[in-house]
Amino acid sequence: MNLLNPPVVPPKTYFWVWFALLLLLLLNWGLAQFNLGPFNLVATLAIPFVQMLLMLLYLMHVRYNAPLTRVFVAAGFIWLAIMADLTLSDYLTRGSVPGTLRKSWEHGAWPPTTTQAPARANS
Amino acid sequence: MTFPILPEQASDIAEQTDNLYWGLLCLSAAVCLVVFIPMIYFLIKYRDGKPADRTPRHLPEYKIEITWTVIPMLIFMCFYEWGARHYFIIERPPPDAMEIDVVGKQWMWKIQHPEGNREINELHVPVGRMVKLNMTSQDVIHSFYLPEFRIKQDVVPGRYTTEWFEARRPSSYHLFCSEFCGTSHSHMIGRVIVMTPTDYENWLTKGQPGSTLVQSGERLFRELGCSGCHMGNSVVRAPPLEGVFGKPVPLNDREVVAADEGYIRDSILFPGKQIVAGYTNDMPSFSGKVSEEELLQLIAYIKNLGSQSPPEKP
Amino acid sequence: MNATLPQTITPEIPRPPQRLLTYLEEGGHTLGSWLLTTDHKRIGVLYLYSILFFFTIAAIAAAMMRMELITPPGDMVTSETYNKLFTIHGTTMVWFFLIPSIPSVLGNFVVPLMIGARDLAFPRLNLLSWYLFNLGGLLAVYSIAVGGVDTGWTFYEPYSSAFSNTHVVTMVAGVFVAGFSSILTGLNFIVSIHKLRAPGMTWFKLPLFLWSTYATSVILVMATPVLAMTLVLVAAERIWGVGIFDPKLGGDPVLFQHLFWFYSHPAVYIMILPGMGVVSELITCFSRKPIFGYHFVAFSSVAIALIGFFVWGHHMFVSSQSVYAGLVFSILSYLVAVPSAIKVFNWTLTLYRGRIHLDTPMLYALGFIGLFTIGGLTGLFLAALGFDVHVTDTYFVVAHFHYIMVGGMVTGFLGGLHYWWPKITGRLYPENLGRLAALIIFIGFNVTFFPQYVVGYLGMPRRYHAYAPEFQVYNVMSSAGASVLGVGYVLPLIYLIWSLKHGKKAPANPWKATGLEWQTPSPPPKHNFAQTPIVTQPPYQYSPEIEEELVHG
Amino acid sequence: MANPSVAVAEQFDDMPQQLEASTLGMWTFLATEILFFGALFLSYIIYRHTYVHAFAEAARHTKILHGSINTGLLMTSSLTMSLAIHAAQKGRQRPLLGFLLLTIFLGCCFLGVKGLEYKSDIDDHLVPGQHFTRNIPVQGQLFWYLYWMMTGVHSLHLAVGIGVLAFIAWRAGRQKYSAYYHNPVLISGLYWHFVDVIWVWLYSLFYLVNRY
Repeated sequence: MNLLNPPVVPPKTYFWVWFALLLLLLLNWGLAQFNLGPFNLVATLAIPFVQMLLMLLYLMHVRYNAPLTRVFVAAGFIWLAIMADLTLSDYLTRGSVPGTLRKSWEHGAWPPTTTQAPARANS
Repeated sequence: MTFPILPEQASDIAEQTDNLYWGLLCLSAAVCLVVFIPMIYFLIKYRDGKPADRTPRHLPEYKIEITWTVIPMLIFMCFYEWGARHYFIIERPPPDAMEIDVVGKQWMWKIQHPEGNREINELHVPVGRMVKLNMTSQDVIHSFYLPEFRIKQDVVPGRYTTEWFEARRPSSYHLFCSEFCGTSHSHMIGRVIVMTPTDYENWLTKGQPGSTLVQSGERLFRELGCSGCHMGNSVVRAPPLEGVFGKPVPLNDREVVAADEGYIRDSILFPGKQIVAGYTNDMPSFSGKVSEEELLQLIAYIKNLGSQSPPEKP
Repeated sequence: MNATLPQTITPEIPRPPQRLLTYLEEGGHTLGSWLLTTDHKRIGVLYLYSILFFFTIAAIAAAMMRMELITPPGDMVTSETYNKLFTIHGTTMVWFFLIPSIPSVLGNFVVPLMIGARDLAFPRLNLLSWYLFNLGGLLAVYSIAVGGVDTGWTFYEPYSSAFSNTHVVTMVAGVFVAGFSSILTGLNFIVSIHKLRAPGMTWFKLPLFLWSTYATSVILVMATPVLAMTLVLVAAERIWGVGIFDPKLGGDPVLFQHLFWFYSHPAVYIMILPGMGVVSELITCFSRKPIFGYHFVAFSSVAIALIGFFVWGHHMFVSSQSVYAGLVFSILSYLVAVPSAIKVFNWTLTLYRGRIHLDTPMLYALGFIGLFTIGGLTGLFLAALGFDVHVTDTYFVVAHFHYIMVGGMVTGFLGGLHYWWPKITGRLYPENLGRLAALIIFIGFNVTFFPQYVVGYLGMPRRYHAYAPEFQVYNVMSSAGASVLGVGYVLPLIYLIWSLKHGKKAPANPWKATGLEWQTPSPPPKHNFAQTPIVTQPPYQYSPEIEEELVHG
Repeated sequence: MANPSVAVAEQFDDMPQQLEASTLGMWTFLATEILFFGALFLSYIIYRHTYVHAFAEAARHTKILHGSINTGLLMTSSLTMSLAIHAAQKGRQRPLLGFLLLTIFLGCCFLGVKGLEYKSDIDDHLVPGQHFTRNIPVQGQLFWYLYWMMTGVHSLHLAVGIGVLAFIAWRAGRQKYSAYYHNPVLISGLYWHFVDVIWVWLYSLFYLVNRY
């Protein structure tokens, strides 16, 4: 099996990755129960990012594949970033150029300060 | 048989757009010359069967390629800047412009003057005055297009968009809807009639306006029961509206919002969306009960309240 | 079924040349052999039949629209019918003719030949792509037959979801399925160009048609899924009455425009890039000279594909998009024009010191350069923010994109079709008739679409079936030009079909071209090459000094 | 053992080339899937930024228990899928079939739990439309619309994945795969892991953001 084909990954790695994923899941769930202000949003985005990386690199063998395959893997995410970046360049700057009428359905200052919890409804 | 090339230049913006048009035409003519003259010359000179010196000549490939990459890019940047500067003028209505409300509805334009005059598919404006249009749509996306003024702005449901112009000469101009909006999209047209200031005043008074926008807004404010809560001496705690328009409003979730037309419109239709700091969300929603014109009248009334000083906190 | 082919390429002792059966004979003559073929050449021909069918539908709709627009008041058809006509014309042309034509017809046929492969990477997926394309087309034709759609090919919210009571869901389903066909074709090309190149064929030995087909496939694969999801959202909003673009829920109709144009602007590059690839091949072959600046032309295709994804906002300058975003999209739109300019300059300089044969494909290539330059320049007009405010959604835009799509893409397709006709059918088309048709098309096209620039600047909005009287003189000129253009397009149909029976037999390389596809007999055998060719030189090794006689029909 | 050269398709020269071609093909398809879901993720980001308050209110009604169980189930199914790939690479037929069936079983459990969750959501009137609950602001319907659309499309993809795995398991049962030729197992593995990656993001975005 030359470099092109993914080498046979020992099952031990799979079990370690699985264990790490479950641990991150519990961490994510646990952290979500407390109000940590801005850090809460950071955690809820960082943990799935790490889980995704783990799965991509170890379970989907991107770590062992040829560089060409890695380019194809990255392409999907790069295009998503292009779409998100330029669309948000419109939404985040609406009404910021002085004089244009503030568009009605979006509000206030940027960056939005986190909202403190009003009376907790039944979760 | 007339062959018009340019529509009439009804405003300064129109003149600047035409200058930009001639500039871009010169750019195109230049590029066409640079491409078509050599091409025709080569086609004639090196046609099969014609004797010509065809020994391959080594041209400095990289130098040539770099020049015709960098030069077009620089020229394009100049035109970008010219277009962008012009766009800034078009997109930013001057603060002291005369405000007229426009509501786009499937296949007609309903226009309301501050003095209360209402008209369909007709817009009477005085010459030489800056006119700012506050536009919204009741159903689909339309687009308020004045070709002689070279301006266009989509009219989107759910928000206010603005457009402004200043007519130079009294005359009658086209008004088109230029965003496809259904069956009679091509019949959703009208006239912009620019009049001398005196004619405009006579037209205003003659147009038996009944009540001005602010008066009909006040009438609605009472009929719909807004005054019940929002007037100072009410038992229900509701934010006072005097002197609110245009000022920053602190919200429940510690954000600050400028109270513009859009904010007031949303507070009427979706009260729970942006609750003023220190108040609870018990205002009923009026969406479906208030039409777009009535909304504009209420906003005109609240704007009018804006000029008085707010009473001290109860 | 798969006879074991020689693994290593060893020069065999030359056997007596036993006549190889061509792909038309070897696969079998029955309908079943054609409908179940996985041979990329047959699938290319099948696609040719499909897009011909859809082109006729869209052309009829265009003819009726031009007749309607002769008189200012809308008196030939009612406004509902006119709205359905321009939707039929737009939707069918974009998704069922322009996007598939060069990649699926010429690309399917020629790409494996050019890279020296026996077939594409996934032949079965290729056939599935054709069936999905036809299923999508039938869904679209069904929705036209039972009542048509009147939203325009752009399906703008909230009209398409809440206010139009026509068969939007069926048409959207048709386009959704046809989108999958594009994805599969793009995927096939990308993997084939990466993995199935003949030994010795490095990336810089690839002909330029393959560079532009590769760039097109990247766009096909990366842009189409966003369209698929956007159309699913529109269909869902029509079916359940609730959607994320609905202003009543606080949704934003402009978000639909963002998602739609994120696909639709790269889609116009899907349409033009293959045309550029064909023109690069034609200019080099018919001026008998290697292309000037091969690397720059190749990388400009890739640059157009990449920057093409950054510029969609120039469709929305007046749609209450923020002023800042307008600035960003305007500057990026100017940047995407630079690679196109590089290509045009390189083609022009390729003619220098060449031996130019003005055959039909060359006429189409020169027509492409002329019309695409005008179309591209007016693109610069539209990218200027202040100017676009006046002319967006008017006939200026209609003229701009017709110059690019009809003047560029269709001319490039016809040029490529004539260029590879001997290879596809083994017959030569009548040369003089070909040149006549090219001339008629060029004249008819300009008379049709140049007046639309002028009437556009005068302010005539798009999609109007009744217009102000002062626009009439230009519309009459445009309709007159349209009839000449119609005649121009019927001519190739006639003499190409005629040439199937009575055209002269084509030799393996009638144009003395240097591509790998010309080193196999025409029409080529089922497995393309007796043994896989080895590539040693870069492409386009022509020498203009030597007199060469091209074979004509 | 199956004859190695029989498995090589005619347009490929040898097995590694065929395998990498199918891997590239699958990754290209997964790139289209990323963008297919990407349009929805983008809409979510935009509306979440615009209606921070309404979305936080609406997100509080999601069933976090069901979501967490499902995430655990799907991660375990990823493990069994990887072990199936390992078995295929080693050419062991029985473990390959076993792990494939286990993955299918875990996938069906996910769909089952998802079905229960959907049922309870319907009972709580969380389906956007006329009879949407009153105690969520009207913009909350956008959150719930995205919830139904994204988890629905994801469940659809999962069902397709289960179908593909069933087909692969049926062919594995008939000893079609060997240590030399097992591309379909690798490719379906890629697809399965991808579906799991999408769910990891969905779980975090819908159930946990600003949950406190």
